[in-house]
Amino acid sequence: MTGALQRFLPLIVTTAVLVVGFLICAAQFPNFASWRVVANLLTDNAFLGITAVGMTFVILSGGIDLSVGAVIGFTTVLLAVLIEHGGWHPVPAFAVALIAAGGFGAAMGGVIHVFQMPPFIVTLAGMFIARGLGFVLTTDSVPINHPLYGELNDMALRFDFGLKLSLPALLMLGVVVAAVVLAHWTRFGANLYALGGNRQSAELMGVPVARTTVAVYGLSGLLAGLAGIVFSLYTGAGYSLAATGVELDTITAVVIGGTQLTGGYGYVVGTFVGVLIQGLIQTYITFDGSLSSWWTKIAIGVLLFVFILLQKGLLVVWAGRGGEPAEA
Amino acid sequence: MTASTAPPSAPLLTIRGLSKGFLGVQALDGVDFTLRHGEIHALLGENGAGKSTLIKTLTGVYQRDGGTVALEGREIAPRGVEEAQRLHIGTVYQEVNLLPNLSVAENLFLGRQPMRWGLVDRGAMRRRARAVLHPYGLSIDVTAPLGRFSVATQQIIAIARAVDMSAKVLILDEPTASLDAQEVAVLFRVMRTLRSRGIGIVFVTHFLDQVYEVCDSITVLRNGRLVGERRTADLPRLDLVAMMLGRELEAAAHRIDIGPAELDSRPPLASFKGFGKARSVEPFDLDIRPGEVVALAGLLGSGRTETVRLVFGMDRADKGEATVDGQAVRLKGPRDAVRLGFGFCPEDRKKEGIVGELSVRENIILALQARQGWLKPIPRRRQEEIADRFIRLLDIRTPDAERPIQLLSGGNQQKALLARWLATEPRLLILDEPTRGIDVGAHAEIIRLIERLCADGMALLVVSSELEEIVAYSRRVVVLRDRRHVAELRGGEVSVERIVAAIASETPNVEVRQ
Amino acid sequence: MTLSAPGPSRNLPQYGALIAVLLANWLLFPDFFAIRLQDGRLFGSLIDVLNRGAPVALLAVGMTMVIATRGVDLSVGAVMAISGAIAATMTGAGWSLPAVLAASLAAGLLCGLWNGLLVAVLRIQPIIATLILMVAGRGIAQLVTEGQIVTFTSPALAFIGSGSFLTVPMPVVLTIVVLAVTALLVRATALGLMIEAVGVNRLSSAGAGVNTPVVLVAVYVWCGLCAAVAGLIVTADIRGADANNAGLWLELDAILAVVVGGTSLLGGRFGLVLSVVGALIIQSMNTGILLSGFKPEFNLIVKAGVLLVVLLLQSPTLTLFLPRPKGARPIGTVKPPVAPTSGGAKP
Amino acid sequence: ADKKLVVGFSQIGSESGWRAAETKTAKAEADKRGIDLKISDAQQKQENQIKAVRSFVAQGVDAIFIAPVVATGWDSVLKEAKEAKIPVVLLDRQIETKDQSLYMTAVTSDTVHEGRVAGEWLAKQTGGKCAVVELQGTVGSSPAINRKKGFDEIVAKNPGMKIVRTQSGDFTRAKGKEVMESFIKAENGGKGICAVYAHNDDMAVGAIQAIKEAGLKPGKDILVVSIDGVPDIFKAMSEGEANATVELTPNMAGPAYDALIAFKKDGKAPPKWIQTESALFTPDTAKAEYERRKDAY
Ligand SMILES: Nc1ncnc2c1ncn2[C@@H]1O[C@H](COP(=O)(O)OP(=O)(O)OP(=O)(O)O)[C@@H](O)[C@H]1O
Ligand SMILES: Nc1ncnc2c1ncn2[C@@H]1O[C@H](COP(=O)(O)OP(=O)(O)OP(=O)(O)O)[C@@H](O)[C@H]1O
Ligand SMILES: [Mg+2]
Ligand SMILES: [Mg+2]
Repeated sequence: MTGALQRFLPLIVTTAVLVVGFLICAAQFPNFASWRVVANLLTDNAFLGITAVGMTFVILSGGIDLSVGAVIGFTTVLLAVLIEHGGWHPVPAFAVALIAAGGFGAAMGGVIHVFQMPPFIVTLAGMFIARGLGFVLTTDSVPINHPLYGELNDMALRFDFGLKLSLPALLMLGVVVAAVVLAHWTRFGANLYALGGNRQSAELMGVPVARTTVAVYGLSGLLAGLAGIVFSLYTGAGYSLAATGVELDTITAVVIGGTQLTGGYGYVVGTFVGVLIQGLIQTYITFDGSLSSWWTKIAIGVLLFVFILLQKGLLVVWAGRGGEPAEA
Repeated sequence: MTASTAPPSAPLLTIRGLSKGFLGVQALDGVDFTLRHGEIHALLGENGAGKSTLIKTLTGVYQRDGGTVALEGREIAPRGVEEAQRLHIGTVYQEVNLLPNLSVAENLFLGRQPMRWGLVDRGAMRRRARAVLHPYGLSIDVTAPLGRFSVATQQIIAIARAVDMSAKVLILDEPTASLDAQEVAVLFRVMRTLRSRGIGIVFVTHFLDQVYEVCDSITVLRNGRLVGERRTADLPRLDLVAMMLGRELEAAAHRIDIGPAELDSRPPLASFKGFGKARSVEPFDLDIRPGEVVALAGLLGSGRTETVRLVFGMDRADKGEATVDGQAVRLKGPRDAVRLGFGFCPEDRKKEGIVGELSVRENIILALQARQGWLKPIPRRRQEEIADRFIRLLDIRTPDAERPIQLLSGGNQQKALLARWLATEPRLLILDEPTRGIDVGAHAEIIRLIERLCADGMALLVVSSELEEIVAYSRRVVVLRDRRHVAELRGGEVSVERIVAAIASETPNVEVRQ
Repeated sequence: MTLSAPGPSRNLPQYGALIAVLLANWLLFPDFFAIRLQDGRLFGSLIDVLNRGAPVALLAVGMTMVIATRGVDLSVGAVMAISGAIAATMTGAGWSLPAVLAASLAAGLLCGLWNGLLVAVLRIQPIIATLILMVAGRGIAQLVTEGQIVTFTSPALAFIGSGSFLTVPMPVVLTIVVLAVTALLVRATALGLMIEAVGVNRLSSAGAGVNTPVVLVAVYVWCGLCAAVAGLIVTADIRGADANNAGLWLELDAILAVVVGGTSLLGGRFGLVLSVVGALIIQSMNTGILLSGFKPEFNLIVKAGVLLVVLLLQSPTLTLFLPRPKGARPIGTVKPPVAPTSGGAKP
Repeated sequence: ADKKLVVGFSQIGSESGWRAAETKTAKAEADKRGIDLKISDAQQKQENQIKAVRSFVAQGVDAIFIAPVVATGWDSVLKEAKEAKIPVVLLDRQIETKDQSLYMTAVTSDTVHEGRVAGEWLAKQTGGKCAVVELQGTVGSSPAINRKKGFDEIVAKNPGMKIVRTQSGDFTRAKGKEVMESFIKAENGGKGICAVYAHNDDMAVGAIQAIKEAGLKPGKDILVVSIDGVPDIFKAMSEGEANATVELTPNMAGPAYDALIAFKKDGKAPPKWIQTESALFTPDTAKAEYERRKDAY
């Protein structure tokens, strides 16, 4: 087996798992294999995908960011308050939201680096703060009625064969492409992988640890802010409890996508596939429609387990027993 | 690389009164050091003398407590490695400090990737990586992750990286520790070329032969203080040793006195028949008798490490069988081996040996405790006794047994690992590059200790790239080539020449791994 | 992770923070330290802190050891729900208390075993391995209760939640017992050393002959048991099993308690008592917020603020400025992660 | 012979006994009418609900029921349903939208009104003089906001009534008990409290336990009034430990099915709002009500 194939094996396996899963669903439900379902998968998971890209970077660098869900919630509230209560035009509001979210992430990165505190805890505090700030702005759910929102929502790229890509879906695809370039064709990307591989060695090799740490959390915050904008477009409202628990969904997607939580190993594209796998599981459950609340939870857990086992099994079969023990 | 413009007579690097203290240790105490243009300068001293600290303080990894550093007359105070690199100081730190998850090419060019249109030019990076490795005779897949390669190959890559970056000063902290003679020769050729271009090289090693082979001058440290600086030519070997140790070295170790005949009459302690693993080592036969030292010799990647890993159960053999005391045994993991009374000091001590955050005491008693099982804890008093005994016996330099082992100097970590296994009073001790990074004084001590243990009936299986060392104490040498056991020399047959002859029929210097 | 010499000074930030938070509560609410007897049971805000802190403290005890092996257990909240659901349902069906307790604890044990096997044998990353049970476990709990809040009237089971032993509330007693047993188990044997060794470097430990899979499984099993006890307490306290809400998000509080207690998420050295102190710090904070009369919208911000201050006190960077001997620079405090390329490495 | 009607129901989750009862009733009522009900459980997340609605549209169901977790954010997905000509019915909560044509009807109670009913009962009971402690629902959730709003209106009308403490009990028993414990301590051992108003019955049940453990008598020393009408609160009332609850019927789906069937049959559009009753219950009927309800839950 060639080196390149071996390196991309986890990615190939994950994608194969997605395709197999989709085919199984399509065989089971009549309307499943339609462009509408594909488009839904992309649109419905757009905010998750954008957040997960940022999370991938953070995890690649050996950290974690638990604040993303709260930042999404805060961003939607901030936008709603600025646009509806403050009378702002959405575009400057978007800019402010992105700056605020990015700055918030960068500040957490700064705290993590300067005070040598574990990212898990710093970003957990960040989660409390972002959620709390949202509550302080308003606990109501505020609808956003600006005409631009309607226009943006109607924007879509239509293909002749029937696929309709909404603005959120397009944004996510754009972010994924940009992230791939960032990860593999820039010095920042290399520094990220270096930091995640071994912080101490990276420092001894001259990687600017401080700058990279601040930047990666800043980036994650920025993307969470962007996801917040997408979420507010998606729902046309701002709500302080929006996107609760998204941090765990995101981490799951990243890990299903083959990224190691210890950092240093993984691909952005894998995360994208991981997001789609999660979306597929949900769509499957909805199409089935017979599960009670508790069976839904059990089914999600079992399917997650099955996907991870499949992934591991395929890796073992394809890579042979001498292959690296990849951790799912 | 630009040749230096300053007159060759003026010093390239001047260090005055450099001091650095850690919690409870004064690692450097007012050290002076001068490096001239076009000079290879050995930095010597016992384990824990402060060599690595000097290098790390100089390159901004640690912030100094006092003193000045001047590069070509200009004072410098780098606050980090990045800054030192910008000043054209390239460093190979002790232990391999590269990134196992990045490709070889990415490791070589981290932070200075060739760019095109604002993006990293990966093609150019690959091409240049191959070019950078070429002088070392290393033709490997530069896109493969670095972690796939052996420690030795990683070491060469680290050297190549530092050399490629150092337009003025090149610092090498024990670069030869895991290299074999052939690799060392290549390294020295590169160093001499750099010297002729006016670059100054700081070279740390515990191999005195190497010092006399390439170095122009020598600076010796002891306990964080400067002992003195000499021209190599003016300093006889015995005087150098005395400078390092502060005393004379006792006479070199002698060969063990048990004759091969008597040894062969003993029943083997452990014997392996057709033992091997697909894609790792060809099946081999190996008998080890009590009181015997068996050495494995061979080139890089010849399968020595993999052989001993199989013997210890670190990797699981898929062919052949093992017997101990005539009984067939299973070797499914290190635990089986430990229960059989085996011990194993791995080659990569940082990754597979030390438990960094735990104390020296805990590291020393870990294997003994693991063998006793968790239900029978070794009382704290007894732990301290064991630790103190080995700290004294092996002269481990540490303020106390409670210090986290990761804070010890490299050589002292190695000694603590040895202590871990000696504490279990093993019947078969397996050592992979045991004296790597250990100073001359301790080296002699350890060999003496090993001999004493063998006299008491312990058997030893050693992998070493130091042929002299092998010849000095082993009765039997197994020579490996291309992951196959190709020859076995016994008793009187054991000599450096015969080992070399056995190794060198055809010697492809390629990484066979992956 | 700090590399400073072990000793009393290492625990100062935790105890200091606890005292500071308690004092702040006292300033907000002068009767904070008032304690009286009520129906033969101690009664007062301070007792509330201990009593309400008990479930998280229990979780933290188990979680500490999991984290010491460089793992994490996200499923503890769900395990609480399962054990509570089983206890309430069985009690309602008329089973005797010993049978109920045995079944609940066995459920916790099984959950821990499942987690441990996924982590140690299948080598799934702990956060994901336990996420599976975190999601599915709550479903299992609801399956048991069929989505209802199953209430019971048995005073025997209720005693665990609101009874008292020598005037001390039962949850507090149980926490002390579990803490003591755990401490005995790890410190009077060599288990503690093995846990720390596995957490710092799994490869090296395995090479030294430590039975790493067994250590890992044991730790997750114990964590499951602790969670089961916590679940029993919560269920007994409200005399009902609320499968959807019991222990919801408590895994985060437990992790927080462990970290506030000074155990590094990167594994290695751990302190059981300090984790319990961490849990008490968090609970004092919560109780303080309730007593203060702040609007609930501010709860999270206050909590985050206090938390950051407590953690900053432990930061290796800040401790450098304290009057202490010069320490190693942070770079020396970074543990070299184990490269996952080699045989036994595990993140 | 008509084809079986297929209805997709996006339920919030099963965060409370009431919610589980609503689901259970919806299934039972569907069976009665021979409707094929597909339920998607959103695990308390709006994004999951939106995904579910989209999936239902893709599946081509005959009608979509939504129990919206939050009032805002439905316009674009409802537009998709409308384009696909699938009627939408809202259950138990209203949404905020400018385009009322996006849904066919809403079967809900008036949550602000529920708060008012509870407040009025308390005002009457105490002669308009009472120091109330309030156990709020989850911060930011719409029933919490509205039930507070309705209650506050009555408090504002009665100068003798005052909310002395208010905190969130997250709609759960455990938090309700914990919060009540500190309220009792903070208000002079409970002597300063005349009544507790809980946004749902579960928190009230927790609060009752806290009151008992503090050596006071719930229902007498401290009055207990709450909302939902789950069986356990009737049990507490029959034991004299709670004083009043405002019922929120779990049968939201039944009227919705009827409206849907009528619409499918002769295209008769139902009224925009089918309001369920917010009846107040007191201890006198508690025992009978408990027996009546036990099985629906
Ligand atoms: N980060 C650190 N924190 C505390 N003490 C340290 C640290 N680094 C080194 N030391 C101590 O400083 C002293 C000098 O160590 P150093 O690594 O410089 O020795 P060395 O001369 O390189 O030895 P070796 O030949 O074994 O590599 C030792 O006593 C060591 O324990
Ligand atoms: N299963 C394994 N997992 C991880 N590393 C391994 C494994 N087997 C061998 N290695 C590493 O691969 C390297 C090459 O081992 P090998 O036995 O081929 O070489 P060698 O003859 O010992 O020469 P040298 O170690 O000097 O390169 C060693 O560093 C060893 O630690
Ligand atoms: Mg050194
Ligand atoms: Mg080797």
